[in-house]
Amino acid sequence: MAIDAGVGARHDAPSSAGAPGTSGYSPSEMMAVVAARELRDGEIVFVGIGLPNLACNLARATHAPGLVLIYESGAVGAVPERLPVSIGDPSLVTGSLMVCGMADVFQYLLQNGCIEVGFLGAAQVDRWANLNTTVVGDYDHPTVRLPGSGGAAEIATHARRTIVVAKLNRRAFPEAVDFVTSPGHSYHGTPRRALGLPGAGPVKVITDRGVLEPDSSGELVLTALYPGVAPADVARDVGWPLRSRDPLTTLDPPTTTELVLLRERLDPDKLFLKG
Amino acid sequence: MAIDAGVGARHDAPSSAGAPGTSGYSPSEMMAVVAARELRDGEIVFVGIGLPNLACNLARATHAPGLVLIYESGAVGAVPERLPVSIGDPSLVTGSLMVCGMADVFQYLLQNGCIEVGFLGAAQVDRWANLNTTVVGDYDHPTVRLPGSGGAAEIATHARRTIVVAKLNRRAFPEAVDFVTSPGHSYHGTPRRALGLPGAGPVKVITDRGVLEPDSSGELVLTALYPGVAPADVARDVGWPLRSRDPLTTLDPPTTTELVLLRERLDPDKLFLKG
Amino acid sequence: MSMRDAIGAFVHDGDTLVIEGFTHLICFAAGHEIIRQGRRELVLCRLTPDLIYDQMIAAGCARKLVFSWAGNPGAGSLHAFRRAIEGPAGDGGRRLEIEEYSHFGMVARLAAGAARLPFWPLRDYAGTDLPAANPRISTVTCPYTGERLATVPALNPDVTIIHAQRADAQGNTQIWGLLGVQKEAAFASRHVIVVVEEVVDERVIRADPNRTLVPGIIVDAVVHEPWGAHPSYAHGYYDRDNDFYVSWEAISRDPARLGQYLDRFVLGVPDRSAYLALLPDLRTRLRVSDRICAGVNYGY
Amino acid sequence: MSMRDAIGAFVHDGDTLVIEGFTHLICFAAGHEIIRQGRRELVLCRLTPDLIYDQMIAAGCARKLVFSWAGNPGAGSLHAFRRAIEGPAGDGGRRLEIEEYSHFGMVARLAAGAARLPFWPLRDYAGTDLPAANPRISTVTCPYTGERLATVPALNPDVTIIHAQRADAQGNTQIWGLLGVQKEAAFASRHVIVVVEEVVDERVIRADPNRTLVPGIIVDAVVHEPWGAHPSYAHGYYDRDNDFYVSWEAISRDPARLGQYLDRFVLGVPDRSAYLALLPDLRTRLRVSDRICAGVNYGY
Repeated sequence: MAIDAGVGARHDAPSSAGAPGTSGYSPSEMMAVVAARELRDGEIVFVGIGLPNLACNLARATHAPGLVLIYESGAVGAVPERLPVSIGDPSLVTGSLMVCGMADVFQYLLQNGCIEVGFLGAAQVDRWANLNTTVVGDYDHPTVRLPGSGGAAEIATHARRTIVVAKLNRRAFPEAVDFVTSPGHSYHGTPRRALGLPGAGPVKVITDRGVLEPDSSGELVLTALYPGVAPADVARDVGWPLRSRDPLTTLDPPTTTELVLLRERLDPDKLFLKG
Repeated sequence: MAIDAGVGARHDAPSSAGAPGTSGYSPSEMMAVVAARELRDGEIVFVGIGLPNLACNLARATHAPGLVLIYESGAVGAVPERLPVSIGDPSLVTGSLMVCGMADVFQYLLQNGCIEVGFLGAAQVDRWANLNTTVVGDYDHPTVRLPGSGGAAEIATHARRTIVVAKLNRRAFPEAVDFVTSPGHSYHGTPRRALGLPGAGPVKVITDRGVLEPDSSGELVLTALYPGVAPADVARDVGWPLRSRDPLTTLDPPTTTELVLLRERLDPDKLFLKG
Repeated sequence: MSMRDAIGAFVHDGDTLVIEGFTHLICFAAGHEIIRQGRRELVLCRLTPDLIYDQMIAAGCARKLVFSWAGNPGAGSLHAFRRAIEGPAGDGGRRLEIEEYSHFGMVARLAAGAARLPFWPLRDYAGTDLPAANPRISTVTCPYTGERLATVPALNPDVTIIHAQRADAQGNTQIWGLLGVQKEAAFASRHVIVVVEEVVDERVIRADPNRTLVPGIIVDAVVHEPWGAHPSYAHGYYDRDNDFYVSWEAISRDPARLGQYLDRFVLGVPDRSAYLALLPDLRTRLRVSDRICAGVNYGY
Repeated sequence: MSMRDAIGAFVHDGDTLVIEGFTHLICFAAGHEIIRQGRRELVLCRLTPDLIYDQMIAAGCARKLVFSWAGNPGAGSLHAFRRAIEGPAGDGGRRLEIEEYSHFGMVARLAAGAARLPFWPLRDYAGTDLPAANPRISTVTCPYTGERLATVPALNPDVTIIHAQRADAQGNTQIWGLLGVQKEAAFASRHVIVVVEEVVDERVIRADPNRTLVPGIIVDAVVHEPWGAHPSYAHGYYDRDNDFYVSWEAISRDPARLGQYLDRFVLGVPDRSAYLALLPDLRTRLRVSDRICAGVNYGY
């Protein structure tokens, strides 16, 4: 239940301090747009509710009409006619290409290797892109109990590449997460490849100010900034000495088309585009 | 594909010498009737084509209208409107209660323990009720290649009890089968219980002259005769010193109702009631 | 059978219980009746505990929760659950035990249970803290390749309750829309209660046997309980009550409000029809459109 | 895509090939085209080799057969298969290799392949000679109970061909009636060819998504080939040609007659429509009745 983990955490995990003022669009809108641009036409995407769903439907409405949306609830090729509020919304089923049981979803679609892109949210993302959606604090006596893995552990394991969406905040981007729910690029010093994980893991972490990507060692480094953001604006909310890739790019802001689609068609009530 | 193994073998396995003259009904009819009487109303039966199918539908038409017929092809609660010629006949599907894939049949129905009675045919049945539907002769250089297990190995393993239908013949009832396709009550001296097999195994072997059952050691002994048959008529075609249970019963011949149902409704063309 | 009789006959204190349904077809009516009958010490298992287990935890029915994602999908937290496990002692009272997997792990546990195998292999959990948090997650070595694979143990509940659009009187059950893990949960279970929007003639089932998900041979009780899944939904019958899911965030956050909710909508009513009488707007608010698919030909 | 192009593009000498369908929906049209294109050294896998693999073995396409029940259901033997393995040398020529399981074993091999696991556990084969005959049947020890369970290795074919009632142009495939192991075989395979009675608009598929067995995302080619399963059947389209199954006993028993059959009905025709032109009575003889089931409501 990919991004729901983040949504569930929203009420208690420390919230983002907000991006520096950018005129004309919100950080959430920029995140949705950046995520949408990551998707190529025809790709098979394992989608969560919230920003990833918006990103996928934005991509479908713009450059990737042939995107195949798969939800862990069992809907394949969904074409939701309304904004799905839950991952099991009936609008994901009606008009889809196939509905199958969850044993098939996890074994024959995900573990099989059919999924090209998986989206994940997280309450914590660490230096090696390990993700935590389980607990803040000690597992047995948590300070904050988060929802848990849902399908996140297996998405981060099997999707050919994983895209993470999370807002910047020092407690949300620690050096090491309190609990590794979903595997990143290094676990207690063992690199991902040595763990035998089939997928590439988190290839991009899309934040509200810029994008992080793993370098060759698997450490997350800053690779792109949003308009008006400086590297220090990102680095100050990240719990490790954040390096930048050279050259560091600045991403284009949302186009008018993208903003109109998001605001008027995809999330008119700002259910997921609040901040 | 339970009894199909026997059917497939029919063309090459030595055929029965025929039961001693019994007036008014054939040995095959008597076998179908005896098999039908083994079934209790409401039981869940894993059915093969041929005599077992006739027996089940005879039981449904007489004392067991609530019998649930399951075919390995995936049809549950079949109510065939015509005589099914193959185990995948469309008449087993149309009007059934459920159709499921074969992974569900073998895992969730059979291995799960849902099946109360399984029917099996065999080219060879031995002293310990081991069944052979694989080869006559050596496996690598067979004299006669039979069809193989189909579902027989797992039916004999998992059905709570198994009923075997086979015509008497010295080559068909050897001391030890050439190949153990389906487990009986002893394998190279190891008793069934010690093998960890969940079902009771073959509890009756219904032949064309009488019925064999395992004694407490698992050895098949003669327990019932058909009208007009003497113990020696059975023993002479069995490849081990056949003991008889005391008292030995004689089974009632088919009733007029049973014969009329078999001949006029269930197999009017004598497709499976030839001998 | 009435819901009262079905719960009375098949759900006992201390049982391992599954009420399945992934967002779709979650049988709140059964959960409420279990609360009314005062069941205690239950081991509650579900992929997503959802509001129904939050309510049962709040009502004191549960000793332990076995799960993979404990949130209020799209709306927030399950606060009764969180109070029962957060902090040093959990909610002041006795701490709720938990046993935690991922979705795939829970699906695999039920698949193993349905197949009556003691374990299920899966490629999962490498590089995560889940096996350390749950020692029942183990490994097995492939006899062919030498690879180590994760395993989870079979889950064989005492009782599984599933909600469905329709079944015949024998429990031959048809579901469309999201199927979740209902089939696996039913086959894994010692007893199965099916709760349906409609009890139909056997001929309706037999007219389209490919639509049947659970056969009557494994069903112990069929309960006719229209709207029994509200605030979850039954595809083609009524929509999900998203407003209630959103409102649960505030209700469950406040133990007093949660108590009032249970007093009024669960303990304060004798059965599901009385519950529905308190919510007269549902039939209009959650009404569904007609999108009837074409049938297929079973002729031969 | 035409059958000729699909076979030409995806089936190569030496490939491991699955043409699945349990009695129902066996794609003879694909097997015949493979014979026409002269493929050699194939590893043919099917639960029930049926007449189609008997024909392919007779035509010299096969190096090896992987199977669980090799008979002519209800009618007799597969004599080309038997000649290729019986006696000291098999059919005078080169002996056919075999790898033999039970049905459950074959199903489990394809399930493992579909799930991309290297093996599948099952309770089977204790007290039988099958593991001695096939050393690929092995065991694994349960990490929880210490029980030994049988295992079979995953089967991941190069190509799987399935026949279906209908699919859209992208290969989203709907099947009703018997489902066999088509889903597992398709997901286990590197390439998938779907052959259908009807190519339908995507809207037909989307109107009833629960009916879809195989999604287009794993399908490489869709071939429109009405009556492509004859003498097998397509539920709701045409009945099984039992007469032909019965007649195969005599045809296959005699290598000369079998050769004449192949010459006339397979090698002597360019494609399926020419084959059907030789059998003008099929449409009346195997005509099906209309038994259309009611649809269900997907409204929300």
